[in-house]
Amino acid sequence: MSASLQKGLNALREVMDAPIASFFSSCVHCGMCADACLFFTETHDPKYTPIHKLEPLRRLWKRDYTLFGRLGKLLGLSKPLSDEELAQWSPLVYDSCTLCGRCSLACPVGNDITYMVRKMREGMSVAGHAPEGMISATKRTIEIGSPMGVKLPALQAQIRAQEKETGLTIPIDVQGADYMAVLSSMEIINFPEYLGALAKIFHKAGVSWTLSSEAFEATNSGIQIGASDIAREIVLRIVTAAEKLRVKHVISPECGHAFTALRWEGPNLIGRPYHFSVVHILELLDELRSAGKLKTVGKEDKPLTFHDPCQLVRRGGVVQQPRTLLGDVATDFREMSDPGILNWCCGGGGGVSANERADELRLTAFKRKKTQLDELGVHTMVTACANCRIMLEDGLEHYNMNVSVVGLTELIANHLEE
Amino acid sequence: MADETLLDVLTKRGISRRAFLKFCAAATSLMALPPSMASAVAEALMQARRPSVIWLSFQECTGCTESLTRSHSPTLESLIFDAISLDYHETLIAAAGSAAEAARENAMKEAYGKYLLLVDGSVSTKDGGIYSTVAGKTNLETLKEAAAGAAAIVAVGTCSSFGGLPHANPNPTGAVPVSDIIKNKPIINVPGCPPIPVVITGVLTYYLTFGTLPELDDLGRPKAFYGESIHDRCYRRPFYDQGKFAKSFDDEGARNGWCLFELGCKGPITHNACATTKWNQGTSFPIQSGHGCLGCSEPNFWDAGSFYQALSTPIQPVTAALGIGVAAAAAAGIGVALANRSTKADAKAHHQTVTTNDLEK
Amino acid sequence: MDAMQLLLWARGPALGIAFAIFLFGMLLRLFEIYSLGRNKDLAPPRSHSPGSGWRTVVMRSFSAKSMLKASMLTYVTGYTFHIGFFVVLLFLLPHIELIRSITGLHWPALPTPFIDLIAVASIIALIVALISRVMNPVKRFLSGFGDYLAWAVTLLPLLTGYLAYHHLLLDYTRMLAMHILSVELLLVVIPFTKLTHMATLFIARWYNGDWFARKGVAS
Amino acid sequence: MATGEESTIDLSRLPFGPGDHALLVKTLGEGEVQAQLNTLGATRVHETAIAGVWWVTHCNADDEVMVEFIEITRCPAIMLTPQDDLQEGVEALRTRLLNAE
Repeated sequence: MSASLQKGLNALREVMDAPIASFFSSCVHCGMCADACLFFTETHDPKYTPIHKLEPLRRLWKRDYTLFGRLGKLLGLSKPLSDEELAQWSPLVYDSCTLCGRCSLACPVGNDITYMVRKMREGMSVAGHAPEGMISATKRTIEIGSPMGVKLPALQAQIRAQEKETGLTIPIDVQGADYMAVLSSMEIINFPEYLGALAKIFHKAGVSWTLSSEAFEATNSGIQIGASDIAREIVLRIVTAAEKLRVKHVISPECGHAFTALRWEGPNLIGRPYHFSVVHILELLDELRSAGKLKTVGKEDKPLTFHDPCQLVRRGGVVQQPRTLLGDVATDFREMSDPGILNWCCGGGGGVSANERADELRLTAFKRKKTQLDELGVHTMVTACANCRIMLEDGLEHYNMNVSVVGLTELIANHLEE
Repeated sequence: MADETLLDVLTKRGISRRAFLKFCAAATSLMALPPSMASAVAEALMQARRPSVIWLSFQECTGCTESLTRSHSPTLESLIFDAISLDYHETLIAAAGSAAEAARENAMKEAYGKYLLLVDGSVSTKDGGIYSTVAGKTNLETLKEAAAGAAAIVAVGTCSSFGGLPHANPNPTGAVPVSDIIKNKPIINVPGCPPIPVVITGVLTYYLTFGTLPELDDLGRPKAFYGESIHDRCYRRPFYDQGKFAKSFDDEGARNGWCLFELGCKGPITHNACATTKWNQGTSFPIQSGHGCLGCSEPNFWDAGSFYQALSTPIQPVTAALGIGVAAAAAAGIGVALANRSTKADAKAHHQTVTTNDLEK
Repeated sequence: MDAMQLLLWARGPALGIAFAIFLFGMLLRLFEIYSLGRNKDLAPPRSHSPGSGWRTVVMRSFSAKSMLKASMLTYVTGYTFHIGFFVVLLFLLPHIELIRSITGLHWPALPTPFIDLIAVASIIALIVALISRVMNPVKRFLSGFGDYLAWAVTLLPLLTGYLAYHHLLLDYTRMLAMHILSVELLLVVIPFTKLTHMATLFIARWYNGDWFARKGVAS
Repeated sequence: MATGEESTIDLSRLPFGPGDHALLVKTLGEGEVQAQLNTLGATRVHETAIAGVWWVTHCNADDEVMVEFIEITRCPAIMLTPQDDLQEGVEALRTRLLNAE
């Protein structure tokens, strides 16, 4: 139990870099990031203005990394960061930020505020100001292997169940397979059908794939809480297992931050590129489809829409694939307002779902999604992130809206040709 | 001679009343007063005393004297000229040497306290004003001495008004305007390099007619002639307003009489009557002849940047200052860069691998 | 200190000092930024991407429709002010002459009455921006002394320039001196306030755009 | 007109551009009356084409134009015989008649 303000400040000094300095030099306090952030638009509370969430980091940059800031420090003109201040900022940096990236897209001077929140969490976490829920989820991931405490036997039970269901064998620890799949624990527990869908699709498409008993957990609460050392340890499990099995690709599942952790942050966390490529399940499905290996039959007749998971679409670049895939299986596909890279968050990403302290705020923020859905009048909402699904279902239930939520991979699997 | 009224002089010369009326009308215009003032001018001229005038020339180029004398050879103004008794003027006086000095002493003694002292040229003050000495006496002394008995002083030309060319950087002789030395006498500044002849006579006529100073601006210049800027009364102003500028001295714009701002005209900040009274009996003035105004009736116009650079440009090149800025930035920049790198390296060094135990206090 | 001396000081030494401090402050900030460096991104970027750092440097000036709707007033006042300010600065002949005397570059000017109109629009936009900064809860919450100082030193040159051109309030010599001094005040204040954004925003946009582009998103 | 108020415009106070002066002369044109006074040099007076608008040009001994006025009046003051000259005129006439034969 050795978190301390000293460690926190040291971490903040360590993560400071040219981009952050350029961002703090450019912010003109125009307030547009607030207009882009659902935590402000749904609460109208100015303290949720994204750039304001970085005030302590800005003060540290000013004091420690600018000439006149340093002079001010010598002359005692500026107050140092206090532990109370970091404590006060914890709800802003964690509860009211899902790292969705919308503010970074809106900022007229181009400040990547999401990047800075991610960096500020490096200091907040070791200063002991991460939310309780996220700390315990991180501990479970490190000690047990998954934020929801899923161990190998639980996975094996699900594998047997899905093998019975689909009549197909789900390969595990197959040396030299082309693809290695990893799953988010939410998929293992809440949406086991995803695993069955994989089996069916890969069987149909003749894809050589495997799971790994040593690394089946895709989520990475390390990057959500903002502790890169912990994130490294988590992502290294997947890398070691994949390189041991000598697979060519690792499939990132229907989980937002898992894709960001594995695809974009992983190599920088472990300090080297992988010996395999990372592909999101939707990217793979899209490849199989264009290779003619993913024939589907029949279409959903009821009106449906697609909720873009932020980490996958805006922060991941997988924008067109879901639309192409949905085109095959839906007759009445209606885009939400602000679709694609301008999407509005489900309110639960970036660790907010694991943070009970943020529940009430999250449900308030969900009104943005409610407004979008009310405008659309759809029956089903398809998405591609297990955490989004849970958060959307939770929100829809809270506002008793009868819109059903389904995963895109599952949907595709249901429409496979026999 | 000095106590006769002007009217005595005129009647002695057998001037008719119509002639006197014509004279007053001309004088009113000369003084840039509204024509309706002609009767008031006539009133004043009736009892105007003929003041004695002493003209002292110090560090000057005789341009002002030439401006006043040459251009008004035997004309109506000469009458005014005759009306004042110019008792001493170094260039014009026939006498020379000690006789000239005696003439000046005599003039000052005779009309002590009543004569009008005209000065052209700035006064050297460095090392006691030794750099401009006439007959063993520095201009500084001569000025103080002459000013003591003067009723009023008229500084003719930018040199005596504001220091002019001798005062320009580096000002080796410590040249200063008259107003820097004489503090206890009313001074009328009639700047210009040289001033417009009509303006000099206008100011003299005003003093001769009303015996008081005309209304002066904050630089001691008669508002009648220096109240408005050249730019305000310039006939090319519409072109300035429309943004039509001559690019070179003989391009299409210049031939069309467009505004000369781009060619360095300082009209906007120069107060003088050139645009209305004009030069050489209303023939023309610098801008009308196609050359920008130099701003010659303003203080320090010699040091106000090139005559051919626009008013909006810096007076001296800023490259030196830019250099200093860059050099200082490099020095401070490298310093803070090293400090930043060491702070960051230091933080990296103190990094202890974070485990789940480090997440709580 | 009469008007002429004030003008001569403003057009002379003061301009040099102001430029020196401005350049010093801005270059210093560039040193402060780039000295911190940045980790190389080891994650392989997407093979082809619609975006790039340079694209964002330009395109981020243009808003996405929904962002425009969300902060319409900020955008409109922002566009009006910035476009107005730079048109006045770069297309009024006296300013072109100033730039020519320092850099040697020059280009045709726009008609002065047109510039005058744009200056008025720019001033109005700035005033509306101030009202918005005070009335809008987010902006007021974010704003401190620096914001209002930056606003004031930005407005003054436009205001004094307008008054000088129209020969209002003070006589031209004094008002022109005020105009030039207000520009010098702006230059001196820039490196120590958010006005550094005039240079650093391009750096920031490049970084932001590059990250998005590596992931295949045009921002 | 109503008050019979007269006014004079001093042309040398106006910022004439090249050609403006000639334009003014052409525009006002010539009227019926032309007069010349010989006092301290010539003074030429003429009524312009617009009745009541008189052009008065005072020249010096060298016939250089000293000052020009446009007078809005029934008759420029300079033309009228000064009151005092009338008295003097009576004696002058008497003596001239006496010596006439």
